[in-house]
Amino acid sequence: MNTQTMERRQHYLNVSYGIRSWLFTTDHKRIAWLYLVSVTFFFFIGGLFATLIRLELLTPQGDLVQAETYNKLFTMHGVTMIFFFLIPSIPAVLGNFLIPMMIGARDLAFPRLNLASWYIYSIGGLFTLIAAAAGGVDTGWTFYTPYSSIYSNTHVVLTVVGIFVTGFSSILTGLNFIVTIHTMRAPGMTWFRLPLFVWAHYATSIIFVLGTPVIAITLLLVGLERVFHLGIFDPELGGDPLLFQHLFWFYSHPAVYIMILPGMGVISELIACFSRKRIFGYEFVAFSSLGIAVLGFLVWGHHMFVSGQSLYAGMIFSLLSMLVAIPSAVKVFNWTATLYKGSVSFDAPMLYALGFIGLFTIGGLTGLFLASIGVDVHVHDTYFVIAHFHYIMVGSAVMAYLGGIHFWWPKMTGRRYPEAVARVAALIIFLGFNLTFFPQFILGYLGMPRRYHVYPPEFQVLNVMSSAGASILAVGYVLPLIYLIWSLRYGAIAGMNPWKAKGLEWQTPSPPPTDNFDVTPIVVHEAYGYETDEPQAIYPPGKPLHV
Amino acid sequence: MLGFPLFPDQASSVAARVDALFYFLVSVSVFFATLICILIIVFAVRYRRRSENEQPPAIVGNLGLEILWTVVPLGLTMVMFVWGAKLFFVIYHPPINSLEITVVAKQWMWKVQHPEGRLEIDELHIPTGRPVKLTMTSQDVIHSFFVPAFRVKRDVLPGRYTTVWFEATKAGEYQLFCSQYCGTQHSGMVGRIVVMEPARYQTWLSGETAVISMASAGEKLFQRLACNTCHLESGAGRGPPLVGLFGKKVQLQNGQTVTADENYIRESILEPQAKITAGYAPIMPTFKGLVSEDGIMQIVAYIKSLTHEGTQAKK
Amino acid sequence: MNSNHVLSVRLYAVIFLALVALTLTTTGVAFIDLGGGFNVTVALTIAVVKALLVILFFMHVRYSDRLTWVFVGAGFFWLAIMMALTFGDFLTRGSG
Amino acid sequence: MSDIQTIHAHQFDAVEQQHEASWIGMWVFLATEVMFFGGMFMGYAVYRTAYPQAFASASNHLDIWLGAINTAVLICSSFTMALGVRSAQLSARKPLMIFLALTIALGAVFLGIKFTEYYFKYEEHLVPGSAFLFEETSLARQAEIFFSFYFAMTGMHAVHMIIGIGLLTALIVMASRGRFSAEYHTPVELVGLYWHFVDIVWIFLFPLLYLLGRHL
Repeated sequence: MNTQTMERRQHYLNVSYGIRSWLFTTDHKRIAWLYLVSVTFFFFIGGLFATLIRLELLTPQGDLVQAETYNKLFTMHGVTMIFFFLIPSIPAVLGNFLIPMMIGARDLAFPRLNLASWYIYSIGGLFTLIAAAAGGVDTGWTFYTPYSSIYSNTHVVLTVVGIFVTGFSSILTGLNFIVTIHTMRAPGMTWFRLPLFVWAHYATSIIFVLGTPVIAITLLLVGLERVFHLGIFDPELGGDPLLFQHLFWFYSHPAVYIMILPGMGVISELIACFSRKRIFGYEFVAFSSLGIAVLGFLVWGHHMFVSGQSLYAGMIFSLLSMLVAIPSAVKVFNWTATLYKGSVSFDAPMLYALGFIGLFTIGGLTGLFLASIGVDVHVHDTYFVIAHFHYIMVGSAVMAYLGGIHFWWPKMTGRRYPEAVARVAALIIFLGFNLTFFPQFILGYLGMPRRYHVYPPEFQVLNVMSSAGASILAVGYVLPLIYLIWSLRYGAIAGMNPWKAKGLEWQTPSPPPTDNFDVTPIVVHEAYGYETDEPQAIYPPGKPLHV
Repeated sequence: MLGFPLFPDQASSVAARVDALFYFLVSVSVFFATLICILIIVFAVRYRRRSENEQPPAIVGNLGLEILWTVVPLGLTMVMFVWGAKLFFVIYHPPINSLEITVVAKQWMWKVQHPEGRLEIDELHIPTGRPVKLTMTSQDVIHSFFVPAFRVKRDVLPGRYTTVWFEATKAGEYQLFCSQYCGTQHSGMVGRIVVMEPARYQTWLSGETAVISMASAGEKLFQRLACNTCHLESGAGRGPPLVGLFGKKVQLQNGQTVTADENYIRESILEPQAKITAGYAPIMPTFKGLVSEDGIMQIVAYIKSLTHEGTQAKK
Repeated sequence: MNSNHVLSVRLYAVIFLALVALTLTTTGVAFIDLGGGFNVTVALTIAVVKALLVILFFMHVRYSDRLTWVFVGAGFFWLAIMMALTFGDFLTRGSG
Repeated sequence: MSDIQTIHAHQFDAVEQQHEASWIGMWVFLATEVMFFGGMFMGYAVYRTAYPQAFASASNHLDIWLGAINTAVLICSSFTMALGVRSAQLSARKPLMIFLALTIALGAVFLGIKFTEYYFKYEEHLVPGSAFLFEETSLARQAEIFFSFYFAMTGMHAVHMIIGIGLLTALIVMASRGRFSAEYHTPVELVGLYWHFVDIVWIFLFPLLYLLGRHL
């Protein structure tokens, strides 16, 4: 297919132009682009805060910024990265773009709700940016009372409103996905022929829908307490700060599974495609997603082992936290087994996938340190915890996001990214990441508390190593931004299926037409049928196959 | 030799046990992490794509393997759970005869008081070989008393007592951190735990003269606030008798029974209506605002000292 | 499938009267001291019965397919998870 | 009834599929609302078990008769809403508009009673904050927590009522333009589900807030 025919053929990008065609679109693919741009924007804002934090921690004394500013920096880093990048990134960008195509539908069940979800996300983002510009908030992204509700005199209410509003964008996305996956699968697309990417997003949507409302009401109560001096968490009136922690972590722990489950969905697709083999134990990987989503709701108390929670509750939460690790282990073993006797190629997405498995294994195992309650007493609220969750969020979730972006870039843009520099960028990110966060495990066990602006001199060398790694990581993250934008104009033209991947999204042109398929395909084969040449779905006889 | 520490020193009775569990966890993690990495590298290299139209066999799965890598991790995690839980019980159950020290955390400083009355700011002198129990509360936000060398930490909550205990085994000075974010100077709220041989500790303790013990300070406060008008030693007064109360089970008006620990006494001083002893009218006024956190701790120490032998001896 | 099931006005009226009757009973019973926290259980059981009446008949869930039952149940089940584990902490705190 | 909307949105293949999607979508939304109110109910339940005395005496400061009447009003509005949905199912446009109007009226009555209650509480200095006064001083602090929950929960419920009334008004306008028929009346059903949910929240709010201290 030479460049001329590609330009003339109509697809979702050239069907209409102008700002109105983007701001009022209900096409799930264009909404995915709206999210891609805004999510990338917030990623680099959060990254800026992270850079300042790492620069400050180069020296034991607080000489770059004052304590007040440092507290605002780590708070805004947490809020921006979690609520405005990690939670929406894979579901709202890749999920929005791909789920309708993967199940053979023309769009999500409620396209207008999908656009509303992006607007709500942007309004919430605006509130948080105004709060940051007006002076920021210094309560930590956890907003623990009574500091957040009584003692802090920063822009808590403005930020809380921003996160409260953004929560509804997650709820709408989750609702859209659940209804779409239930009611709009193409004929023949049974539940066990669904790609694991769709299973992972179904499990994530369960958390979106059942968890997000709880943080909405919790932050609302904190806001009410600050504005109208209600006395819900006020210890002066007999209020219990632990009640806030229970309500907060009831959502915020499942939220970390919102961040990782979509990434696991992406990795299942990448490992299958680049080892050209069926996923080992498809049902086990699918049900482990659901297992993580459900068990994820039972374990939040491990954030409160030392907080004055009763010992017996601590024991129950420790036991349940051990159980939630099992489905993740099952996934890792199944991915590794998929490589066996495969035909493994090392394109950039596969490098991200292999990196994901290694880093996610370390992240998951260090989670067991925090779940076994005897050790958690020592490492709670230290840099050990920081290293653990960055191995999961940055080492796994961001790697999976970048792997997914690279893998589906040809489908989204019709262009190929430059392979060589992409592989170099993946290696730089892998090295930079490990140098940044592995020293923090050691710092954690040494006892360096988190959120410290000033630290004892003996911790300096490890902190300098971590900051050095952070600079490499920053370089690693800027590279994809550059060459992916470059590829929009100069990238090689990608055909319908550059990776020879299975899955319905690869059986329609790149970039796909607005309705994804000229006619609804009929699914005839299992997912990941790499052992045959036949596509997973066929078009009803007599209809012209879209050239 | 490195010029900077890679591992915290062990200075408490529980430190070695925490480190043992930590080493077990590290070894399990290193084993599985290297196992996965080796498998990935071996499979990736051995089965790398040699020609474009390779079509590997379809291996759908293997139930035996699935059961294996579900049951084995489950077994290992259960070992971790039981070991961790047992250790947790030891860490959070102070022995009976421990030295009772009270800690009041305030935005960005630690106020420590010994039973003999000695007051310290951001410092805590303790003898080796003796369990020390800290009863802690906060005057404003949540703090957390964390001594890495002892491997112990407990949040300090406003409106309630929380306890932590440790038994120092090695003399020396150890870092004290506040590990729960508590505002601007959170990273400045640090201190020193000075562990001394018992002999040197006694000389240090008696070094400061003219200081009254917490119990007697509590007794003075008990009289000044006129508690003794209702809480008579004979028990015939309008308030329940307090002699020998501490640690006993108390029958409440609504049928519940609670143990009279520090939290119960503190709550009964500040929120008397919350738990009313059976057979007594709910007439006790609240003393909130009339007595400071330190004052309450002194009254609690006084009530603890009111054992039957104690009162006989005093008579 | 669901909800195109038309119910008779009589059934709606019966449900309505049952709800009003239950409201009166729960208000009346509230004044009688049943002792030992039994008042709370009675009041909550009546509320649950009223809620079920509204869900099953006014909201047509009784005539809907299994999938709707799952979604209706999931909401309340997750609330039960949150309450159970949180009370697991508050009720055993005395000994902590 | 000429412009009955029998066709379906482009992303669906059939009207049944579109209806099933809206039905499931609404129930998923109601599940989020259950969790949203659930957070407050849990907070209330925790403090109710921690401070039974204070919560009971504070609850006795609420006017039980206004609460009971309000419950009856809301149940009645659920009844008229259900009849409204029924008439939409039978393409009976006139009764549909009457029942929707009745539901709005009953909702307004409920809000009227509610705001008079708020005014009484304001007069009795029971609004949390600096002006809060409670005669049994030893229970005053926990009573303030009770009233914080009272205003937060009934306030959030009232906000949902107002949104509901707005939706019902929109329905009346659409019904008057003949948009609904036996084949297509999904919006009426969805607003019906929403309204019944708001009624269920009040069914639990009434005993928990008003009744739990009466027998003492």
